[in-house]
Amino acid sequence: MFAISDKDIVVDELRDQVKNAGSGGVCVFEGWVRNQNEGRTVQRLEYEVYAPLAIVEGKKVIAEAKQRFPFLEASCVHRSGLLEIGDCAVWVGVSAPHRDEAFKACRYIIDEIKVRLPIWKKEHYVDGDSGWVNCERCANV
Amino acid sequence: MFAISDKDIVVDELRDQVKNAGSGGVCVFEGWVRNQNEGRTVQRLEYEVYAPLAIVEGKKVIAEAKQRFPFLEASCVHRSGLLEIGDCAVWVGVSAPHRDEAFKACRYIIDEIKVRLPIWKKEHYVDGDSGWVNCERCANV
Amino acid sequence: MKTLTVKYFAMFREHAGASEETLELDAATARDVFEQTRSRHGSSEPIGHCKVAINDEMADWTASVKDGDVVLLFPPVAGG
Amino acid sequence: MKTLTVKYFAMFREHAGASEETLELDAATARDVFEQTRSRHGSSEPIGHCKVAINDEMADWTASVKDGDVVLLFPPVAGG
Repeated sequence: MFAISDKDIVVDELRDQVKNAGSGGVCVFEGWVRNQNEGRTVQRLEYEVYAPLAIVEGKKVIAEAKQRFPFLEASCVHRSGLLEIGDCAVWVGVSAPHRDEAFKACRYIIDEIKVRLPIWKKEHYVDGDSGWVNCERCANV
Repeated sequence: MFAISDKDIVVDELRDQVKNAGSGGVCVFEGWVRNQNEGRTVQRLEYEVYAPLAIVEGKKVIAEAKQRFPFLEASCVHRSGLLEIGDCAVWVGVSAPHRDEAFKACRYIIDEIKVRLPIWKKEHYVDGDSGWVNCERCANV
Repeated sequence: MKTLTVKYFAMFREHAGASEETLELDAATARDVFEQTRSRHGSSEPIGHCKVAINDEMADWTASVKDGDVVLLFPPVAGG
Repeated sequence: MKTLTVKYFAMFREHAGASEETLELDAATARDVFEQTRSRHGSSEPIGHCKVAINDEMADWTASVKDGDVVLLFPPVAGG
């Protein structure tokens, strides 16, 4: 399951979605809005998402992860809209019989989501300024 | 924080413990009681823990993880006593400014906890039999 | 000349001052659309990490565009 | 001969039929305690992945034991 949501992410609901009697565990990654980035103090954050394609690409990422690291259940939700410090921006959970697959699939999903989905992050700084955040791999071009 | 608990693990409380405004995310691993192991159907599970040393060793593991993969907050709770299928047996959460440290520290903590802490797992099977589960690395000796 | 609807996102939307334009362009490929709209809006973002979709499907920059296509121009992404 | 309190856990407790015994042993090291109690209880667990603590501190099998020590014998662990 992959979804875009403009509402608070409710962790308990998502956790229930990846429950499975055959799972020995779940690996979860939650991305939070942190109070600074590259030395600047962040006040809040805005996610612009082009949902039609983000959802297609998000599902593709999960399917790829399943092929590489067979797991039982996976779920991912990414926020859109305005977020405050400490808010959960993205939740990824993967359950599997053994933890190695759960860890690797979870990491694969979050890594790919960060660079492939049409999602843009605008930081609003305490000094009133704001800026679009460049993607992680762009700095290395 | 490392603790042994004979009560249900309450995920929300633990998640709050690793919250930090400087954290870009948290990596969580939850170990669940699964319905089978090595081909046998498990009914429930019993953890025997020697708490005085498990706590000392658990804290040591977290300190080691922090030295290798600097993180902001970490917390771990391991169950003792009788557990049913689907119950959470162990919860590990690590928050860090960036996800790489969070993933690696979380993995280090659960890997070490499984082989170093004086904790023993007895499986009760549906056929009425029961047996102590051997540690993961023992098979390779 | 082709009639193309071009959609802009995030910083491209801000550069263009619009989320969508219908343009008459002499463009054969998605790359042509990128370059012609970039110069039009005074944007200097290199194409390197930008992406493009045509009619809601991710596409290569070498993909050809035809009359009536909707071309989505994505600046570098940063989810999570 | 030394007077030692030996504590057993998990399968060792079941082999010994007791969680604790006070024994008079001719033992110089933790390994001696392991071997002498193993034969006493008919246990066949190899020492490989077993662990030992003396007076609530993890110890090596080569650690020496003295009169009055509490020796904790841990069979292979499997947390998580």
